Amino acid sequence: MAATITAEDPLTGEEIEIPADVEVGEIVDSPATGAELEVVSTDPLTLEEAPELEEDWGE
Amino acid sequence: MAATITAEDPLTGEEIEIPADVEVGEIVDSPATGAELEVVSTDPLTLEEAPELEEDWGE
Amino acid sequence: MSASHTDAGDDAAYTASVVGGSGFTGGELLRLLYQHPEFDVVQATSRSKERKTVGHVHPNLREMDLRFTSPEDLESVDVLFAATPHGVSMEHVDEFRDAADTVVDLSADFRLDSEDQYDEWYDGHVCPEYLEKSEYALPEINRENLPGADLIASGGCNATATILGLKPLFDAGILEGDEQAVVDVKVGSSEGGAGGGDASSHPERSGIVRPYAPTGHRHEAEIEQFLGLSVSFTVHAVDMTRGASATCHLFPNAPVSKGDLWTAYREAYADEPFMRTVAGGGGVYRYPEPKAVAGTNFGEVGFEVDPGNRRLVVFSAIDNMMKGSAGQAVHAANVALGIEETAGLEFAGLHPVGAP
Amino acid sequence: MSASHTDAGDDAAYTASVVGGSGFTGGELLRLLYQHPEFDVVQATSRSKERKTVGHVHPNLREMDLRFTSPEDLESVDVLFAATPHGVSMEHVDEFRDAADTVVDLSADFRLDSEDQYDEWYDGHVCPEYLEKSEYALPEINRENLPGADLIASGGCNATATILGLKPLFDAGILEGDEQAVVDVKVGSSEGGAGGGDASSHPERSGIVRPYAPTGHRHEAEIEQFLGLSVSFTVHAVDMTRGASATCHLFPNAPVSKGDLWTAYREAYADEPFMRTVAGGGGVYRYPEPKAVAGTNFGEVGFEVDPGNRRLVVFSAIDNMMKGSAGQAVHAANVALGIEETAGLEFAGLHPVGAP
Amino acid sequence: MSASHTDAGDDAAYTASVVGGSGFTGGELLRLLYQHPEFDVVQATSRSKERKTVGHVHPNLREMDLRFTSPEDLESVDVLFAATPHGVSMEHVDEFRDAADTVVDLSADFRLDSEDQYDEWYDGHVCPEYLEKSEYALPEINRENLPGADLIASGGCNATATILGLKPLFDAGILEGDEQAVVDVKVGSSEGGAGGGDASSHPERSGIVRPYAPTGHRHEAEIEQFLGLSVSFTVHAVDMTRGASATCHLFPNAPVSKGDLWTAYREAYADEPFMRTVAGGGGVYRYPEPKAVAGTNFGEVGFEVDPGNRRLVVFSAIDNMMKGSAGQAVHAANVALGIEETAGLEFAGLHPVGAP
Amino acid sequence: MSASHTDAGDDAAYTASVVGGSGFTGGELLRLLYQHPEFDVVQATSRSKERKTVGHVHPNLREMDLRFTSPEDLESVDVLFAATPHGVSMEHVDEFRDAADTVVDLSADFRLDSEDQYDEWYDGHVCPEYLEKSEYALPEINRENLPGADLIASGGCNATATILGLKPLFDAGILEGDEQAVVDVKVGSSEGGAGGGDASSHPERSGIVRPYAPTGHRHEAEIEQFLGLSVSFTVHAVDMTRGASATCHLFPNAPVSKGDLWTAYREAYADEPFMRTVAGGGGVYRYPEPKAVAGTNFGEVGFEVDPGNRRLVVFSAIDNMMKGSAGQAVHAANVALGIEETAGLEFAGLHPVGAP
Ligand SMILES: NC(=O)c1ccc[n+]([C@@H]2O[C@H](COP(=O)([O-])OP(=O)(O)OC[C@H]3O[C@@H](n4cnc5c(N)ncnc54)[C@H](OP(=O)(O)O)[C@@H]3O)[C@@H](O)[C@H]2O)c1
Ligand SMILES: NC(=O)c1ccc[n+]([C@@H]2O[C@H](COP(=O)([O-])OP(=O)(O)OC[C@H]3O[C@@H](n4cnc5c(N)ncnc54)[C@H](OP(=O)(O)O)[C@@H]3O)[C@@H](O)[C@H]2O)c1
Ligand SMILES: NC(=O)c1ccc[n+]([C@@H]2O[C@H](COP(=O)([O-])OP(=O)(O)OC[C@H]3O[C@@H](n4cnc5c(N)ncnc54)[C@H](OP(=O)(O)O)[C@@H]3O)[C@@H](O)[C@H]2O)c1
Ligand SMILES: NC(=O)c1ccc[n+]([C@@H]2O[C@H](COP(=O)([O-])OP(=O)(O)OC[C@H]3O[C@@H](n4cnc5c(N)ncnc54)[C@H](OP(=O)(O)O)[C@@H]3O)[C@@H](O)[C@H]2O)c1
Ligand SMILES: [Zn+2]
Ligand SMILES: [Zn+2]
Repeated sequence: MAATITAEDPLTGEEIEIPADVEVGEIVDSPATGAELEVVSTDPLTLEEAPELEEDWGE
Repeated sequence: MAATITAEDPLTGEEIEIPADVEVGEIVDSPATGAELEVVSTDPLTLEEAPELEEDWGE
Repeated sequence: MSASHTDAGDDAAYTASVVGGSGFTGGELLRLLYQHPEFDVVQATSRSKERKTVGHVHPNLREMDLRFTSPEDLESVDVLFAATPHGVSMEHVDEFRDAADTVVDLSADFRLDSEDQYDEWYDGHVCPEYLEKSEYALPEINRENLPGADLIASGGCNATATILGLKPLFDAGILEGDEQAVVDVKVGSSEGGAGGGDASSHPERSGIVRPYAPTGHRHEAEIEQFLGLSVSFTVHAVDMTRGASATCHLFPNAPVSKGDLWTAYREAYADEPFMRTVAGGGGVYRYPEPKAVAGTNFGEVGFEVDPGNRRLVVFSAIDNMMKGSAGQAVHAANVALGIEETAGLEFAGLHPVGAP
Repeated sequence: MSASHTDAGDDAAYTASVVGGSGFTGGELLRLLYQHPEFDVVQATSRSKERKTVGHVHPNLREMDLRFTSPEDLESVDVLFAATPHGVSMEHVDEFRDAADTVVDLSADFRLDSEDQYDEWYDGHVCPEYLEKSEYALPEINRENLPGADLIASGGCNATATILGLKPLFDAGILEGDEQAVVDVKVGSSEGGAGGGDASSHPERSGIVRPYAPTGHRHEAEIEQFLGLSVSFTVHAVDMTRGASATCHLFPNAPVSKGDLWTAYREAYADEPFMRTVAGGGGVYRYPEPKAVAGTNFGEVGFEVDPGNRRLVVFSAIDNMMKGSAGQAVHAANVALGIEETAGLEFAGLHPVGAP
Repeated sequence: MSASHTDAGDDAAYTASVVGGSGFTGGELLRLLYQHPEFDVVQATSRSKERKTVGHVHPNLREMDLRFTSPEDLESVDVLFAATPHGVSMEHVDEFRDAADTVVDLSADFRLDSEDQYDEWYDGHVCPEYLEKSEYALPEINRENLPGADLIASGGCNATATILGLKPLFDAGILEGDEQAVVDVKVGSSEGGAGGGDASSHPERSGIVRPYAPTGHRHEAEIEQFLGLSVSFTVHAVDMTRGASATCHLFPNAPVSKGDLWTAYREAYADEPFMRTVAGGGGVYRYPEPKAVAGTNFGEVGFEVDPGNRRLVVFSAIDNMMKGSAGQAVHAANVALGIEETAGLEFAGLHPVGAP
Repeated sequence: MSASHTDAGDDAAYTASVVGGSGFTGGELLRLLYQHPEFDVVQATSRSKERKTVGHVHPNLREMDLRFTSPEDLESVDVLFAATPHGVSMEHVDEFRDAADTVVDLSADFRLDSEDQYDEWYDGHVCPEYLEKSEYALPEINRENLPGADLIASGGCNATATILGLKPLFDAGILEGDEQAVVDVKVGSSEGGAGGGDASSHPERSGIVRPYAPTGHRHEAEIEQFLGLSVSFTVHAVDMTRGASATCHLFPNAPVSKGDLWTAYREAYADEPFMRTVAGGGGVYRYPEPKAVAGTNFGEVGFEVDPGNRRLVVFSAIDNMMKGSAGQAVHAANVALGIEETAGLEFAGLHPVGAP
């Protein structure tokens, strides 16, 4: 598999592995939470939760 | 497991294993066909297909 | 010769029998033991299907070369699994123990600690002397007491789902036991067993959301015994065959954050081979769902906070036939006998899968 | 000539149009109005299905001789029903009111009383001046204000189920508004509308118990507005197409008996043509179930007491497409126009029926 | 007072009773007659549910104010509908005829013309003298003989689907009777009636494609009697509650075009109030489907040509409980009594609808 | 560490990748390879889910520590499995073969022998030079040519079901190829792949019997290629997620008995690890059913004779995602590489199971 680096999951505090070549603005998902995480900086590597669009079901 | 003996499946002609202590009139099923087989004699051990009641669905 | 003939034959370390092998959980036990590297199934009982092959009842086991025999003639085995209705095992426990060194019972007969509880929740007990000796099967809450246990009581499926969902909160001190707790459960049709009546015929049972235990479900007793929490429990039947999903609505005494919860669940389950935490995030499967664990011994737990109502919602999903009964029983037997915990229970499940 | 051609033609008292006629609730409106003795459908709009027949989309309406037209070209009618997604009606309400004397909107756009509520629960409102003028459609709670109303807001399906279940308890003083209230809802796939995404494809959506709104569902706002009760609301998707079932777990301030409850529900609903109370008893269908009302405008409510937990459980079941939207809308229109209340809504439903 | 209380009371022209009212088709008859403008239901029988309300068994009829009575005590009525298992009506036909001027039987007991056929396909007949007198109910093939008929035999559901699909081809000379004809039928669980056994429990019956009548289905006899065609018939149970879908694979002696077929079906059914031809076109519903007619008395037929195999494929779909039994019976009674043909049968069906 | 982490790691003999890993059959490949003792999955591609974890899409694989990467960047592996839509593999076959020694393709791109067939049944072919080199994956008909094969074409699911059902009849000389043969197929929703459109949304797809390929299905080509029989083929969508069931109505030139058939099927399949013959007998599961093989690589075949119509009916049931695609592909890879045939494919399936 392609090279990976570790970053802190902003939701759970766990260390997670993500592809090494991510760029700012990219979305990866957190393996533990499944949440979408946005790369907000690469140096230092920082992730933030990217809120998904709410579904508007049955209203 | 309890002792078994072999008999010929009247439907498929295969040798099948059935419990050794069967008695005349008992029903065992054929492992290959799933069909119900009636023990019609024990000496020699003879099996016959025991026709199941037909379902009378949806008429 | 068949693909699933992984029947370990002479290599298997232990012999096993299944009393009640023609039932739903009995069929699952047979499947698991048949493909288990350390067990060799030597007997399956059924009164109504005596002499028929196992495959006659369980079409997935057509390759298995075994016929049902009477529960009157138990063979000597290392481990006897009983998958009979409530009340049968307590009647026959001495015969079971004569036949086997280890007895694993799937019914409610040995789950509670005291005769009083059976008087309150069931119709009493005929051999209360065993209640102290028996060990609850669920390794996630009782692993340390299982090695060497010779009478093991597999948990109730709905109780298992609830206990798995809530236990991390007690461990972490987020719940203390005096909180308001509503547990709203949704279950599939296999929970009713192979018997079934009018209400479980396909035309009447399809597509339902049917309150089947509005109040007073007996699994409340198990939950209270293990968590010290009195739960308001309601069970609904929904249109699936396998699965139990518990939604716990909780009102903790102090506010709690999602971060606290992630920590609590990680502490509790990070090293558990069968537990997953699923709490939000993307994609289709964002919270625990029975579909995601159908056919497997996995349990999924997850949560969401509702600050406006000072509520915490916990979701928990299992396959009632696996983690909720047969899988839990085999898992406990693995631990009791010192076998690799996950042996025979590795199946990862299917995707997509309909209403398994 | 077709059997269902009960199209009243020249005898019908009122002309009607359906904006959003290609959607799920739009299709139900077309069906109801087509067979309604007092309405004559003159227009159904769809942008994506323009020029196609109504039967192209709704196979049960193949006999109907009508083609979709653009919502840009509204005809003049007595009553315009809008079955469009949230936000569309508030944009077009002036056009709608120009085209029709009476506008019945099925979306959330005119259900709440104040702009503040839309700021809190939705994304604000573009014509808040109408919020005071509009009337909530549910006759069981607002019948007296409907006659002559010219802007009617049909309720949310999950809110409707909940309100119908709880209102008798407020009327009878059993609930006062400060109680802990958990509402655990199970809904079918038609709630999502005809659009659907990945999560609503058959392979992913079959056989599920899926938490889709764990917390913060917008229908809490409607419930609070009408009952003055803040509810802890969680919605699950289950495997049915039609139906919403709400289980309300309530903790009244004073003990309540089943007799009190029977009295409360009888008081509230004995004269209501579409409400049934179902609370225990024999047979397969002992409590409210969506299957029992599928395809109809009926609502079922029922209850059970749980003295051990000082809990009261209320069950409520409706067809989200009927009592929860299109049926409620036609019911309200009947009341508004002074037509027989039950006109066009008499269908009793089916038994057996699968997962309707 | 209830919405569905369209019970015509004193205005109704005819009194009716339903023998076997606790069964599936009996429940449908009760529903149809209850909402029928010209019928007043005065009796419904059940031995096992005697004294219970109709709503106890059929939850959609909770509003109906009627209790089951014994079939031993038949009241005098204008029309008696019998919805009992095969063999019951032939035993009791004299009692039925004593109690009513017109008897409509839903079983197979009076469908075939001769005792020989009952000897061949069933277990003989106890009152063959009635076989000549009885009229087959299906108006699409026997309308001219129904007016005034006093013993009417409602068709078999699978036979009805097949006959409706193929009849236009015989009328048009496209089929002659000596062709190879394979009919592959798929049916829902209500065909089995309310009884059901192991195979119809929800866990065993869900999600299946199960050959239940691989060969030798008795409906072959009806089809041959009316069309003069010997069909190779196979029936599969699939996961729906209502519905019968017949796919007929035919090998006509001469090539046939889609234009010929459209002409044939238009000729046959253009004036039929309950028949639709659906053969290709756009959208989701391009061919006949049981879902599209669920709950209704409509039948859908359609076709496709397969020149490469010199094959013609005909699809036919009905609701087995309606067009396939109760609806057909009421339709025939309408024709027999000179009532408006479509009276009581106007319901257009639902969209969307799950597995009805 | 997780229970399903049977990921063989350094012990695995072969590395593998899955192109199209986010699709339905791609997910099944990942599951099978992940738990396969001889494979180590090093890459799964998806354009739309790039960088997401495999568990994001396939919830049963949450334990798998792998993220989707772009199909543009293929890693070097021993075996590349392609699970992409028709047309993709023929475009990229050279890249695939550069990346891997063995390529197993699940699409139709390399199943047929000649460019002519692609011109007739598909839209031609861009690299017909590979058509001679590729081997059809189904070991039951092509085992002898698989060892060492480097381009393997996994069969069509409906073709596989049909071929498995009919092949024994050709081997035994019961069929010769000039017979009338109708094949009526019923399939689940996963056959459509993860894409899906309007027709596959849950409300529209639930509870259906829908003719989706009335005539002209492309799998006719594969069947004809392997059996030399021209079949009249019709496919219906029914309400299950997994499963393909083929009912073959055959008219042999000479009469045939059940004994002949048992002999023919025993000859053909007695030594096949994944084939079962099920033809009548007792219990609920008397003929082949998709439920009985759901989640497994087993195929069930069975038959019934209909002397009155000189017909022979053959039933065949598989899981379209397993024996019909991913399982067949892994089975073929096992044979090609000389691995134990059943490795990674031992799962016996579940009972009861709903609509899997
Ligand atoms: N189904 C679930 O999801 C689930 C989950 C957790 C726990 N459990 C518990 O597991 C046990 C079995 O449940 P199930 O669902 O598998 O039930 P089931 O399908 O009804 O099977 C019961 C089995 O017990 C046998 N049996 C019944 N009475 C017996 C007797 N007096 N002596 C000997 N054998 C008897 C039956 O076969 P014969 O009658 O032919 O002998 C059958 O094999 C129950 O105690 C249940 O509460 C079930
Ligand atoms: N489904 C339920 O159970 C339910 C229950 C209660 C309330 N509701 C409410 O009822 C409304 C309709 O729901 P639904 O489920 O029927 O939705 P749906 O199936 O998605 O149908 C929406 C309809 O609106 C049309 N439409 C969409 N955008 C439009 C626009 N900008 N201008 C004009 N027409 C537009 C669509 O057709 P074209 O795009 O072709 O124009 C379609 O006919 C929603 O507000 C929903 O919240 C639904
Ligand atoms: N289901 C269908 O789709 C369908 C379609 C076409 C034709 N049919 C035919 O319609 C008839 C009824 O079918 P169903 O599906 O409605 O069956 P069902 O659900 O089993 O109902 C049978 C009814 O007959 C009553 N009954 C049984 N034996 C009786 C007896 N000896 N004397 C008096 N009443 C008796 C039963 O009630 P108690 O036992 O309580 O008296 C019950 O009300 C059958 O002949 C069937 O072939 C059915
Ligand atoms: N489903 C069945 O039962 C079944 C049975 C037998 C054979 N098959 C065959 O197996 C193949 C896959 O079927 P499926 O049902 O798994 O389909 P699917 O669920 O639609 O998945 C298709 C996969 O291919 C990827 N993909 C699509 N276009 C691509 C392209 N141009 N380049 C690279 N990747 C591409 C997709 O992911 P991205 O778009 O994200 O890249 C996705 O991962 C088809 O050829 C089908 O005919 C399927
Ligand atoms: Zn379904
Ligand atoms: Zn179902």
